[in-house]
Parts: sequence; structure tokens; C-alpha cells
Amino acid sequence: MKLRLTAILASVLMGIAIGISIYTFIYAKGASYLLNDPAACANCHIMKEQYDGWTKSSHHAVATCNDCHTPPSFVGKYLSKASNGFWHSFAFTTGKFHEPIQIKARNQEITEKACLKCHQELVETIEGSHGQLSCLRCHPSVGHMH
Amino acid sequence: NILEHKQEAKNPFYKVTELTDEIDDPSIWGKNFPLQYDDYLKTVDQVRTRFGGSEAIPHTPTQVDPRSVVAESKLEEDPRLKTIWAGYAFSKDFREDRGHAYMLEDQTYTERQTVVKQPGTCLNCHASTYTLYKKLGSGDLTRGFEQLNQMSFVEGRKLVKHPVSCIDCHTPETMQLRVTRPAFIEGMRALKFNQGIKDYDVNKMATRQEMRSFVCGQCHVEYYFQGKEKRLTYPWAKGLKVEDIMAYYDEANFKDWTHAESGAEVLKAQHPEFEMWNQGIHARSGVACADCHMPYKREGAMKISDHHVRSPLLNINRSCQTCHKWPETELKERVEIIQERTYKLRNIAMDALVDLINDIKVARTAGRTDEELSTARNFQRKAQFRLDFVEAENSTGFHAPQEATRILGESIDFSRQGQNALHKLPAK
Amino acid sequence: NILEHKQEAKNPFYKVTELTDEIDDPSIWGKNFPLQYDDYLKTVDQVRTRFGGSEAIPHTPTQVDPRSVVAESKLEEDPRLKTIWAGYAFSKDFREDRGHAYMLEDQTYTERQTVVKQPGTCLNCHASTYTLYKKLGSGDLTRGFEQLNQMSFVEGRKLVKHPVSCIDCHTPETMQLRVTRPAFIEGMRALKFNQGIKDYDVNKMATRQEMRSFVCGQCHVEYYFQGKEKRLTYPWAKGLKVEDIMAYYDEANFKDWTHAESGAEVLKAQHPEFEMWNQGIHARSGVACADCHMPYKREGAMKISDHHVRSPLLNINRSCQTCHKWPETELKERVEIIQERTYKLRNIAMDALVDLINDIKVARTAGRTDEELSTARNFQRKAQFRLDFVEAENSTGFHAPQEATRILGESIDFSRQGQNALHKLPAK
Ligand code: HEC
Ligand code: HEC
Ligand code: HEC
Ligand code: HEC
Ligand code: HEC
Ligand code: HEC
Ligand code: HEC
Ligand code: HEC
Ligand code: HEC
Ligand code: HEC
Ligand code: HEC
Ligand code: HEC
Ligand code: HEC
Ligand code: HEC
Ligand SMILES: [Ca+2]
Ligand SMILES: [Ca+2]
Repeated sequence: MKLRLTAILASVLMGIAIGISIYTFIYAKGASYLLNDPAACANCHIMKEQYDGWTKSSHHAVATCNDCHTPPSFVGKYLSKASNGFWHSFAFTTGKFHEPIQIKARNQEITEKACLKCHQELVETIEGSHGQLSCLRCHPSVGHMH
Repeated sequence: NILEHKQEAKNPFYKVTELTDEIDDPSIWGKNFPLQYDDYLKTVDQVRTRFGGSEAIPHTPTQVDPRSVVAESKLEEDPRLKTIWAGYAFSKDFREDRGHAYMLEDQTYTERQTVVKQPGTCLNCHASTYTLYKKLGSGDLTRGFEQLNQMSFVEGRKLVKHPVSCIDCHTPETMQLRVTRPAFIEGMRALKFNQGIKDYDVNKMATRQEMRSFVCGQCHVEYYFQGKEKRLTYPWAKGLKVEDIMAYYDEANFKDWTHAESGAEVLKAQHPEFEMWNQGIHARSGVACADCHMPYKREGAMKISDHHVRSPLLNINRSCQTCHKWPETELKERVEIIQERTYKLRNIAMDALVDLINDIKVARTAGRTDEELSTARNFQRKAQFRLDFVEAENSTGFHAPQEATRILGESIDFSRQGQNALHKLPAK
Repeated sequence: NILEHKQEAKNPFYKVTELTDEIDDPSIWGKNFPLQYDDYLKTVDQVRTRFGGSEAIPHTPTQVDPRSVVAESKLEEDPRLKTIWAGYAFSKDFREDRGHAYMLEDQTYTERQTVVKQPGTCLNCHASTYTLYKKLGSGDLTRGFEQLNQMSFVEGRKLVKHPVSCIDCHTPETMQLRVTRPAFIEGMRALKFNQGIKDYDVNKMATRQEMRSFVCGQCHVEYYFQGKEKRLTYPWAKGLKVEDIMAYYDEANFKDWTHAESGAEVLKAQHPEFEMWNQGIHARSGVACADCHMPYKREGAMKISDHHVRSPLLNINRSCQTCHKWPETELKERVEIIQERTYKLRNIAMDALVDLINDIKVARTAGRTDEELSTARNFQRKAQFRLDFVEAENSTGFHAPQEATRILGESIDFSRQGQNALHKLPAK
């Protein structure tokens, strides 16, 4: 009984949070989030650091946030953005996230693959047939200098 | 709530009251800067880490020492320290350091006060002395500083109210950092002169990033009281390395005390955090004290400096993870590996020094002359200062890992050589 | 020419010849991988760094030693080494190491060959032995390994042609890295067993990143010849720290030689790069030997591993700057600061050890019994191994800065305590 109550309570709260998040998503120009404009990401002050870094990075002229933070496929791109977009909004609104922000395994994977979108040819030689070669181990700073 | 977030982003702080250069009461500054003030007050917390932080030890208040809580005694933790400092006030009472909130009372009630009549100089690093300096020197900091140095601690103590306060690190109008301690200003001038830079003035010439360490360097340094004026002096004229400082003291032929058991004229090093940090890779990489001990934290849309100054191991994500993308547990382990290595060698160095002291004592009671003992005593002086330089440095080696173990290695060599020198004396 | 680049990129490996698991001649592999081969050939270059690299010293070819160029003699650089190794082949000839291209001839013509009859075991790390192992063991690496160990060096030498070659690190079909040295396979198995992992098989269980260090760990390690079978053994069953290795040797009560002047049964450490690197912050951060000694380089439209294995200080931009955004000069200085500290303490440790050896010698000639000398000799054994562990490690402390100075600090303590032990002997 008690359990059920808390469950209901939880889902209600969840509902509210989600509500707010969707509000956030819209208010924080969630729409532009789905575009390629890096400024969209910077709508969140919390993303400002990366944005500022990116403008100084070796890649600012050649790659936007989404080039490195979304999977190659068209659908995959929007799926991951929807999920990132929502969760970022959720996290941002509830303020529940680890600081400094750290890329999560799933997104790190996406980013690792993203490098190959553009550098496949260059690294064919070193990639080898065996074992994944992590680019970020040596190039963590290419995106935004840290 | 995001609306608020956007708000905050616009105006970082609200000016409630007009701050002047005369207000040393932090609670008034706190009206304009409540966030920093709240954190500043948190320095009363006591939490232990493997080698740092501090433990809250209950203490039954007495007439002479009304404190109800103190930090753990290092002398009880390691009685060898009593032998090493025999005859010096530190062998009476020496405790783990704790938060800034306690600096004034801990200094006032340490038993070290009961064994020696301490000068007003002590207060330079344990109280908010800026306004007092100005008052005593009628506007001239340095003259005020000289006045306080020459008072007795008891006299001086009556004239101060607060531990280090906002005004000691900040200019009220701009909140810019500033150095308010003449001893640091003079120490840096001597250091820079040695490097070929004339008339160095930290408040004019230091970069902002440097100031984020210099404000700490006003107190977290090795020091001595020069002459009968008891002028607080930082021995940096030859450099900041342990060898440079030792050379400075030798030239001035200065001694802190004469060792009770061995009769050697020895030195005591105190909290050379600034000097040690300078030898480390972080200083070289431009990482300031404040980066690790007062990391930025987010309050809504604002980034503020965490004024709860403490062990970074109690705040690893903010103190370290902005630069090191390793998990907290991993970063903690990295520190402890460095500290364990330092601690292990420190213990070997301590045994070596205690052995030397005992051997000299024996030779002395056996009637060896001062002349016969001089070589061994000189080795003790060398070994003692080096050991102390690491022992008294509060990061247990972290601020400069390899330098700390290198210094201990030399300390060991000197202690053991001292023993050999005795053995080599012609039998009689 | 863009077109050409595109070509290259499409099939990075021009398969001009079929590589089999029997070909140890690198020039044949070079047909498929000309870029790597060209760099591989560059290991003949000799360039000095402050503490590393190597210097090309002209040498007039003789009957016994036809080399026209050798590396500088460390014995002449520091004669104290002769005292420390008195009675051991190393006191005859010990030189700075140089590029892989020289490994076979330098081993063949070192004067250390003239003083002792060396076993075939030596060849494990100085020649391409993979195909030979297979031949001798008729397919079974380990059996072939055992065969070679039991031959004399002279016999074995006739059966090898090349220094370490492609086949010793690579599987021909995939170019995947592999470990071909049974001694490393067995050493790692023992080490992992000690950590609670059973039947560890490096070639099956190591990650690609680990392999980028393990291929080097096949040779850049401390070793000894076990029993009369002269089985090449890596003393890792208790761990990789100097204490663990020392404990292993003590338990096996193994000695490398009996010291000519002191009569102590001592150990010689050789190139423990792998062990030392393991104690350092880079290993902990997943940085492999190949990351620094074989950094990626861009050749036209592709990136390849620089097979010109050498001091990273000769290639700082590729070896360090991808991870450390500091100027080259700054990175070089950081290394040299670490090395200078290590070198300074290494010299102190060396003086201490030489003093002990001389004191034991004196006591010995004065007719002290073995029993009376045993304590001092045991101290010499401890001090000698620790000093050597840092001295023989070729990064002059860089691979693990604090660990290196910690070890030297202990070495100093043991040497000086040894002297004290002698002085404390009852007069007679
Ligand atoms: C609504 C505010 C907001 C916007 C807009 C936003 N982010 Fe974030 N982002 C966050 C927050 C909050 C986090 C921390 C989430 C966490 O760590 O759980 C985060 C974390 C991340 C992370 C690392 C954490 C992870 O999940 O791996 C990446 C990568 C990232 N954002 C990329 C982007 C990109 C690319 C855009 C634009 C396409 C973007 N963000 C737009 C708020 C935002
Ligand atoms: C949208 C295409 C694109 C993506 C995605 C991309 N890059 Fe690049 N990258 C480029 C281009 C084009 C250049 C050359 C630009 C220049 O030299 O300034 C470049 C340059 C570089 C360089 C050399 C300049 C430097 O910063 O040192 C490195 C290293 C690099 N990329 C690594 C990466 C890694 C690692 C990733 C994945 C995290 C990545 N790139 C993702 C297009 C891309
Ligand atoms: C072990 C370290 C390491 C790893 C792992 C690594 N790189 Fe690099 N990378 C380097 C070095 C060193 C250079 C500089 C080469 C040079 O200067 O010739 C480099 C250069 C580059 C460049 C610039 C080439 C040029 O000169 O324009 C690109 C692009 C690049 N890497 C992409 C990648 C990608 C993509 C991956 C992952 C598949 C990767 N790297 C993995 C070390 C690494
Ligand atoms: C060239 C590739 C590249 C581009 C462009 C790029 N990033 Fe990243 N991003 C990365 C990499 C690589 C990491 C992981 C860093 C690491 O592992 O240390 C990362 C991590 C992050 C993180 C998590 C914080 C962290 O350091 O782990 C955030 C947030 C983020 N990126 C946001 C952005 C935003 C916003 C933009 C656009 C303004 C952007 N990125 C553009 C490569 C890129
Ligand atoms: C790179 C980070 C870093 C920098 C920079 C740094 N410290 Fe520390 N400091 C530490 C760590 C880690 C410890 C160990 C804390 C522990 O053992 O709990 C420490 C310990 C201390 C302690 C003892 C703290 C305690 O809990 O007892 C003091 C005092 C101190 N540091 C002062 C300074 C001063 C002054 C400076 C600048 C001159 C400085 N530190 C620079 C990281 C740093
Ligand atoms: C140059 C600055 C400076 C001066 C002068 C100074 N102190 Fe301190 N004191 C410190 C710092 C920094 C600490 C904290 C680090 C530590 O404890 O090692 C400290 C800690 C202490 C502590 C707490 C830890 C302990 O030692 O038990 C006492 C008590 C103390 N001081 C007493 C005194 C007395 C008495 C004098 C005068 C003889 C004095 N101090 C002069 C800077 C100073
Ligand atoms: C006016 C002198 C003074 C200044 C300025 C000062 N400190 Fe301290 N600090 C002290 C004293 C005294 C103590 C010891 C207090 C006690 O033990 O009662 C101390 C203690 C500490 C501790 C130990 C806290 C603990 O829990 O063990 C840390 C860490 C520390 N200071 C860091 C800093 C940093 C970082 C700065 C600069 C931002 C700084 N201090 C500036 C005098 C000073
Ligand atoms: C021991 C030195 C010290 C003391 C005492 C001190 N501060 Fe600070 N404060 C700092 C440092 C260091 C910074 C960082 C300044 C910078 O980065 O330029 C800072 C920054 C600030 C800032 C700028 C915003 C921020 O948070 O970075 C404000 C406001 C501030 N302090 C208020 C106060 C107040 C109010 C007090 C007293 C309750 C106080 N400070 C006491 C050292 C100190
Ligand atoms: C503002 C940046 C910054 C901060 C904050 C910082 N570090 Fe570092 N750290 C560095 C740099 C830079 C180096 C030097 C290596 C390099 O260039 O990457 C370094 C090196 C190290 C090393 C290797 C050096 C050694 O002696 O083994 C360790 C361990 C380390 N940091 C731990 C920490 C810990 C723990 C903290 C927090 C208490 C911390 N760092 C805070 C930038 C930082
Ligand atoms: C983080 C970079 C780095 C890593 C990882 C590293 N080394 Fe080194 N190594 C160096 C540097 C720097 C030197 C000093 C070179 C000098 O003094 O000229 C050095 C020196 C050496 C030398 C002597 C070179 C000479 O010029 O005489 C050898 C042999 C060596 N390393 C082997 C290894 C092996 C084997 C590993 C892995 C087990 C390894 N290194 C891992 C950076 C590294
Ligand atoms: C476990 C691998 C291993 C074995 C077994 C081995 N070596 Fe070496 N040898 C090395 C490595 C690695 C170096 C380069 C590092 C160094 O010189 O410290 C080296 C360097 C040398 C050098 C050049 C530097 C010097 O010492 O003058 C000579 C000569 C040499 N070895 C002779 C021998 C002889 C003779 C034997 C047999 C008794 C032998 N090696 C057995 C790994 C080995
Ligand atoms: C088969 C044994 C063997 C293997 C495998 C091996 N080495 Fe060596 N290495 C040697 C020997 C032997 C020498 C000394 C040659 C000489 O002095 O004649 C040497 C010398 C070196 C030097 C000194 C070069 C100089 O100029 O002073 C470096 C650096 C080095 N090796 C690094 C490595 C690295 C990195 C790896 C792995 C990628 C590796 N070695 C793998 C046996 C080996
Ligand atoms: C001492 C060990 C060693 C020797 C000998 C060696 N290699 Fe390598 N080789 C490596 C390492 C380490 C890598 C990096 C592999 C990885 O990252 O998985 C590598 C990588 C390669 C690659 C993959 C592409 C690249 O450049 O990263 C090729 C092709 C290659 N080597 C060819 C050769 C040839 C041809 C020879 C002989 C002329 C040779 N190797 C000798 C250690 C060695
Ligand atoms: C693949 C990445 C990588 C490469 C390559 C690399 N390092 Fe590092 N280095 C690190 C990491 C990670 C640390 C640990 C500190 C940290 O976490 O930032 C470190 C720490 C250091 C430190 C501080 C530790 C100490 O003992 O003081 C120095 C100095 C350093 N590296 C120099 C070098 C030099 C010189 C080279 C080239 C010969 C090199 N590194 C190559 C990643 C690397
Ligand atoms: Ca403390
Ligand atoms: Ca060399």
C-alpha cells in the first residue's frame, strides 16, 4: 500500500519535472537545439564553456557541436539529440547533474565514432583490425580545448 | 528555475551596503556577498582525510584554555617529534591545522604561549590585522606592522578581533585581490631582486593568477623573527628551495633554538606550503592555491569562488575534475599514493635523526668537547631543517612530490653521516 | 599529389609480397610496409640528450671487436661504478644504450663477453629469436626458448641474424601486436597470479593499449637466469615494486655475484623500465611506451607509428604535445628538472654506497670475521640493489619521478646504516 503511494507520488513528481523540462526545452529555444547552430547549445549557460572553447578550437571552422556529438545516421542524429536535448533540459531544470559536466560513456562512444566521419582515411592505417583505438585518449581537447 | 537562472546571469551581486577600507568585520561584507560569506563561515567544519583535514577532539574548557574542541595533537601521534624539537616550544604543543575560523583562538590558547613570551608579530598570520596596521602606522601599513611586531603578544592580542577577514585579501571597492602583509611584500621584493628584478611591488606587478596564490603566500610560508625588533621576515633572498633558505640562515648565522639533548643550534621550518608548491608541477603549470582550495562553484548562473577553504580531497569534483577527467576515487588514490610514499620516507628520515640525536647525547654525556661534537651537530642542523621542511609542509608531499622525497633523502644522508662522524672520533 | 594520397589512403598496405610466420628478415616485411621500415632503419642514428640518447664514439676496429662506432662508456663517465660492481662483468664494460639496430653487435662485442662465458639466454632480448624458437622447439616456442637458454652464447649467436625484427612484435597476417617471449608470458602469469588472476595469457587477455607497452616489456625489464638451465626469468611473483623484487630474490636466496672488495653477496638490477614505468603517473593514466617512444606521425594522407624508436626528447612535438599543450622547450625543461633531481640524489646514494664498501674492505683486511661483517654486507646488498634499480633504469627517473627518489632515499639509509653497524662492532 505504502509502496504504491510513494510510487504514485514519484510518478506525479516525475510528471511535473517532465512538464517543466518540456517547458524548458521550448523556452530554452529547444527548437533551435534541433538545428546545427552551436549557439543553440550555448542557450544553456551551462554549455557556455564548451561553446567558448569551441570557438577557439582547431575545429570551430570545420565542425559544429553536432558533428561530434551526434551519430552519423539522419535518424540517429535526431534521436540522440532528442534524448540529449530532453535529458539536458531535465538535468538543467532539476539541477541534478555532476559538475563539472562529464561526457557519459554513450556520448563518448558517439564522439569517438564522429572523429571517423572526417578522419577515416587518415587513420585507416593505425586503426588496425584489432581492438578499438580511442582518439580521445590523445586528442581530448580538439573540440573545446579541454 | 530557468527564469531565475536567466535573471542571475545578468546581475552577479546586489550592493546592500557601502564597504569602506576600515571595516574588518566579515559579517558586514557578507551583506553584499552573502554567498561567499556563508562559505567563509563553513571553515569551522572539521573533517579528517587520510593525512589532512582535521579531527574534532573534545576538550574540557579550562581557565587558561576555554576551547571545547581542538584538533588532534601531532606530538601524541608521533612522539619522535618531542625528541627532535627537545627544548623548543613546539615540543610542548603541536597540533594538526584546521579551518581559518580557528586561527585566532588556536594561536591564543596553544601551550606554546605558556612556555615562551611570544611577540605581537605572531598575529600577522592569525588575525585580521589590516585596519590595525593602518591605525598603528597612522595610514602607513609598514610602520603599523613594525609597531605590532614590537608589542608583546598579549598587548597585540587585545587590538584584534577577527581571524583573517575579507579586508585582508580584498579591496572593498573592486573586490580585487591585494596583498596586505608587509612581510610578504618585502620577501617577494628580495626574491625578485635575486632574480635580477629591481623594486618589485606585488600589488602593482603581479598578475591576477599570481594573486590567487600570493594572498595565501602571505601566511603559508617559512618565516623567522629578525633582530630584537622581531620583524617578521621571509628568508627568500637567495631563492625558495630548501638549499637556498638554509644558505640564507647559515649566512645570517641564525638559530631557532639550541637543542636540549644534543646542544646543536638548530632551525625549525614552519608550513612552507608556498615554497614547496613553487617547486611542483602545478605551480609550473600556473595552477594557483585558490584553484584547488577555493575552486569555482556554481550558484545558479553565477560562478563563485568557494570560500570554504579546506582540503581539496573533501571537494574533489570541483577542485580537481575541472582539469583532470578521472573519477573521484582515482584522483583520491593518486594523492594518497604520493602521500604514502612521502610518509614512508619521512618516517625513515625521522628515525635517522632521532638516532643521531641520541648518539650525540651519549657522546656528550661521555664528556666529548663541543669542538669534537661540532661536525655531528652541524649534520643535525642540516638534517633537521630538511626533515622539518617536509614534515611541516601540510600537503604531505603533494604540492611537489619528487622534491619532497629528494629533500628527505638528503636529510637521511646528513643524519647518518652525523652518526659516522661521531664514531670516527679518536677513542679516549 | 592529391590523387596519389587518395591512392595510399584507400589501401594503406600495398601487399606486394605474402608475409608468412617464418620470415624474420625485416627488409621483406618492409616491402609491404615501406614507411615503417624506413623509420625502423633510422634507429642507427646516434644523438645525445642531457641524460639519454647516445653519443657516437669512434672505435678502431680490432679482431675481437670490429665495431667502428660505439656508445660512450658509463664506467669512464663515473668510475664509482667500477667500485660498486667490483668483481662483476659490468665493471669491465658498461655503455650507454643506443638504437635497436645495434642490439646484436653491441651484445656480441661487449667486453663483458670476454670475462664470462655467457649463455644463449642472452639472445632473447638482443636478436630476432621468434623463428629460431619455433625451429628449435619444432613449433613450440617455450621448448625452443629452453633449448636456446641452454646453449652457449657462441653457439646460439650463430643461429640468429637480425636485431629485434617485425616478426618479434607483429602477427604477419593482421599486423596485430603479439608477445613472442616466453619469459614475459611466464613473468606476467606469475604477477597476475599474485593478484588473484589465474592462468593469465597476455596474448589472449591483454587489451590493445596494454600490448603497446607489453611488446617493450619483453626486454626492458629486470631479469635473472634461473638454475643451471639458465632459464630467463622475470622476478615478478611478488609484484613489480623494488621491495617486491628484492623479497623475491631474498626468498630464492639468489645472488648475481660476490663483491670482490667487500665479500657481500649482491644483486645487479638491469633496465627495469617496465617495472618503473608501472609505478608512474603515465602508466596509471594509460599512457603506453609506444605513445611516447613510437608516436604517430603523419605521412602524406596517413598516420603511422614512428618506428624510429628513440628518446622522446628528440621528438617532443609528436611524443608529448598532443597531450601536453606546452612549448617544446618547456616540456624539455620539465623532464630535465625531474632528471636533475634524480641525478643529484643518485650521486649522493652512490657516494654513500662507495663509503660503505670501503669501510667493509678496511674492516675485512683488519681481520673481521664473516659473521662480524654479515650485518654490514646485508645492508650493502639492500642499498646496492636499490641504487642500481634507479641507476640502471634508463629514463633517469622520468618514468616514475617520486618513486625513483624514494628508492634512492632508502638506498642512502641502508648504506649509511651499514657503516654504523661496522663502527658499532666491539673494538679488538
Ligand atoms: C537545456 C540546456 C542545455 C542545452 C540547450 C544543451 N545542453 Fe548539453 N548539457 C546540459 C546539462 C545540464 C548537461 C549535464 C547533464 C548530465 O551530466 O547529466 C549537459 C551535458 C552535455 C554533454 C555531456 C554529458 C553527457 O550526457 O554525455 C554533452 C556532450 C552535451 N551536453 C552536448 C550538448 C550539445 C551538442 C548541445 C546542442 C546541440 C547541448 N548540449 C545543448 C544542458 C544543455
Ligand atoms: C566535421 C568533420 C570533422 C569531425 C567530426 C572531426 N574533425 Fe578533426 N579535423 C577536421 C578538419 C577539416 C581538420 C583540419 C582543420 C585544421 O587543420 O585546422 C581537422 C583537424 C584535426 C586535428 C589536427 C588539428 C589539431 O587539433 O591538432 C586533429 C588532431 C583532429 N582533427 C582530431 C579529431 C578528433 C579526435 C575528432 C573526434 C573527437 C575529430 N577530429 C572530429 C574535421 C573533422
Ligand atoms: C597515441 C596517441 C594518439 C591516438 C590514440 C590518436 N592520435 Fe591522432 N595524432 C597523434 C599524434 C602524435 C599526431 C601528430 C602527428 C604529426 O604531427 O605528424 C596526431 C595527429 C592527428 C591528426 C592531424 C594530422 C595532421 O597533421 O593534419 C588527426 C586528424 C588525428 N590525429 C586524428 C586521430 C583520430 C581520428 C584518432 C582515432 C582513430 C587518433 N588521431 C588517435 C596521436 C594520437
Ligand atoms: C571536434 C569535435 C568536437 C566538437 C566540434 C565539439 N565537441 Fe564537445 N566534446 C568533444 C570531445 C572529444 C569531448 C570529450 C572530452 C573528454 O573526453 O575529455 C567532448 C565533451 C563535451 C561535453 C562534456 C564535457 C566534457 O568535457 O566531458 C560537453 C558539454 C560538450 N562536449 C559540448 C559541446 C558543445 C556545446 C559544442 C559546440 C559548441 C561541442 N561540444 C563541440 C568533441 C567535440
Ligand atoms: C593542484 C592542487 C593544489 C594546489 C595548487 C595547492 N594545493 Fe594545497 N593541497 C592540495 C592537496 C591535494 C592537499 C592534501 C590535502 C589532504 O591531505 O587532505 C593539500 C594540502 C594543503 C594544506 C593542508 C590542508 C589540510 O587539510 O590540512 C594546506 C595548508 C595547503 N594545501 C595550502 C596550499 C597553499 C598555500 C597553496 C599555494 C601556495 C596550495 N595549497 C596549492 C592541493 C593543492
Ligand atoms: C608567517 C605566518 C605565520 C606566523 C608569523 C605565525 N603563524 Fe601560526 N600558523 C600559520 C599557518 C599558515 C598555520 C597553519 C599551517 C600549520 O599549522 O602548519 C599556523 C598554525 C598555527 C597553529 C595551529 C597548529 C599548531 O601548530 O598547533 C598554532 C597554535 C600557531 N600557528 C601558533 C602560532 C604562534 C604562537 C606564532 C608566533 C610565535 C605563530 N603561530 C606565528 C602561519 C603563521
Ligand atoms: C592571515 C593568514 C592566512 C592567510 C592569508 C591564509 N591562511 Fe590558510 N591558514 C592560516 C592559519 C593560521 C591556519 C591554521 C588555523 C588553525 O589551525 O587554527 C590556516 C589553515 C589553512 C588550511 C587548513 C584547513 C584544514 O582544515 O586543515 C588550508 C587548506 C589553508 N589554510 C589554505 C589557505 C589558502 C588556500 C589561502 C589563500 C586563499 C590561505 N590559507 C590564506 C593562515 C592563513
Ligand atoms: C584568504 C583570502 C581570502 C579571504 C579571507 C576572502 N576571500 Fe574572497 N576571494 C579570495 C580569492 C583568492 C578569490 C578569487 C579572486 C580572483 O579569482 O581574482 C576571491 C573572490 C571573491 C569574490 C569575487 C567573486 C568570486 O567568488 O570569485 C568576492 C565577491 C569575495 N571573494 C568576497 C569575499 C568576502 C565577502 C569575504 C569575507 C567573508 C572574502 N571574500 C574573504 C580570497 C579571499
Ligand atoms: C587548473 C588545472 C588543475 C587543477 C585544478 C588540478 N590540476 Fe593536477 N595537474 C594539472 C597540470 C597542468 C598537471 C601537469 C601535467 C600536465 O601538464 O598535464 C597536473 C598534474 C597532476 C598530477 C601528476 C603529477 C604528479 O606529481 O604525479 C597529479 C597526480 C594531479 N595533477 C592531481 C591533481 C589533484 C588531486 C588535484 C585537485 C586537488 C589537481 N591535480 C588539480 C592541472 C591541474
Ligand atoms: C610519458 C612518456 C613516456 C612513456 C609512457 C615511457 N617513456 Fe621511456 N622515456 C621517456 C623520456 C622522456 C625518457 C628520457 C629520455 C632522455 O633522457 O633523453 C625516456 C627514456 C627511456 C629509455 C632510455 C632512452 C635513451 O635515450 O637512452 C628507454 C630504454 C625507455 N624510456 C623505455 C621505455 C619503456 C620500455 C616504456 C614502457 C614500459 C617507456 N619507456 C615508457 C618517456 C616515456
Ligand atoms: C631481459 C632482456 C635482456 C637480456 C636477457 C639481456 N639483455 Fe642486454 N640489454 C637489454 C636492454 C633492454 C638493453 C638496453 C637498456 C640498457 O642498456 O640498460 C640492453 C643493453 C645491453 C648492452 C648495451 C649497453 C651496455 O650494457 O653496455 C649490452 C652490451 C648488453 N645488453 C649485453 C647483454 C649480455 C651480455 C646479456 C647476457 C648476459 C644480455 N645483454 C642479456 C635487455 C636484455
Ligand atoms: C627484443 C628485445 C627488445 C624489445 C622487444 C624492445 N627493445 Fe628497446 N632496446 C633493446 C636493447 C637490447 C637496446 C639497447 C641496444 C644497444 O644499446 O645496442 C634497446 C634500446 C632501446 C632504447 C634506447 C635508444 C637510444 O637511443 O638510447 C629505447 C628508447 C628503447 N629501446 C625503447 C623500446 C620500446 C619503446 C620498445 C617497444 C615498442 C622496445 N624498446 C622494445 C631491446 C628491446
Ligand atoms: C619493438 C616492437 C616493434 C617492432 C620490432 C616493429 N613494430 Fe610495428 N608496431 C609496433 C607498435 C607498438 C605498433 C602500434 C600498434 C598498435 O597501436 O596496435 C606498431 C604498428 C605497426 C603497423 C600498423 C600501422 C602503424 O604504423 O601504426 C605496421 C604496418 C607496422 N607496425 C609494421 C612494422 C614493420 C614493417 C616492422 C619491421 C620493419 C615493425 N613494424 C617492427 C611495434 C613494433
Ligand atoms: C597519451 C597522453 C600523454 C602523453 C603522450 C604524454 N603524457 Fe605526460 N601526462 C599525461 C597524463 C594523463 C599525466 C597525469 C596528469 C594528468 O592527469 O593530467 C601526465 C603527467 C605528466 C607530467 C607531470 C608528472 C610529473 O611527474 O611531474 C609531466 C612532467 C609529463 N606528463 C611530461 C610528459 C612528457 C615530457 C611527455 C613526452 C615524452 C609526455 N608527458 C607524454 C599524459 C600524457
Ligand atoms: Ca589540517
Ligand atoms: Ca641511450
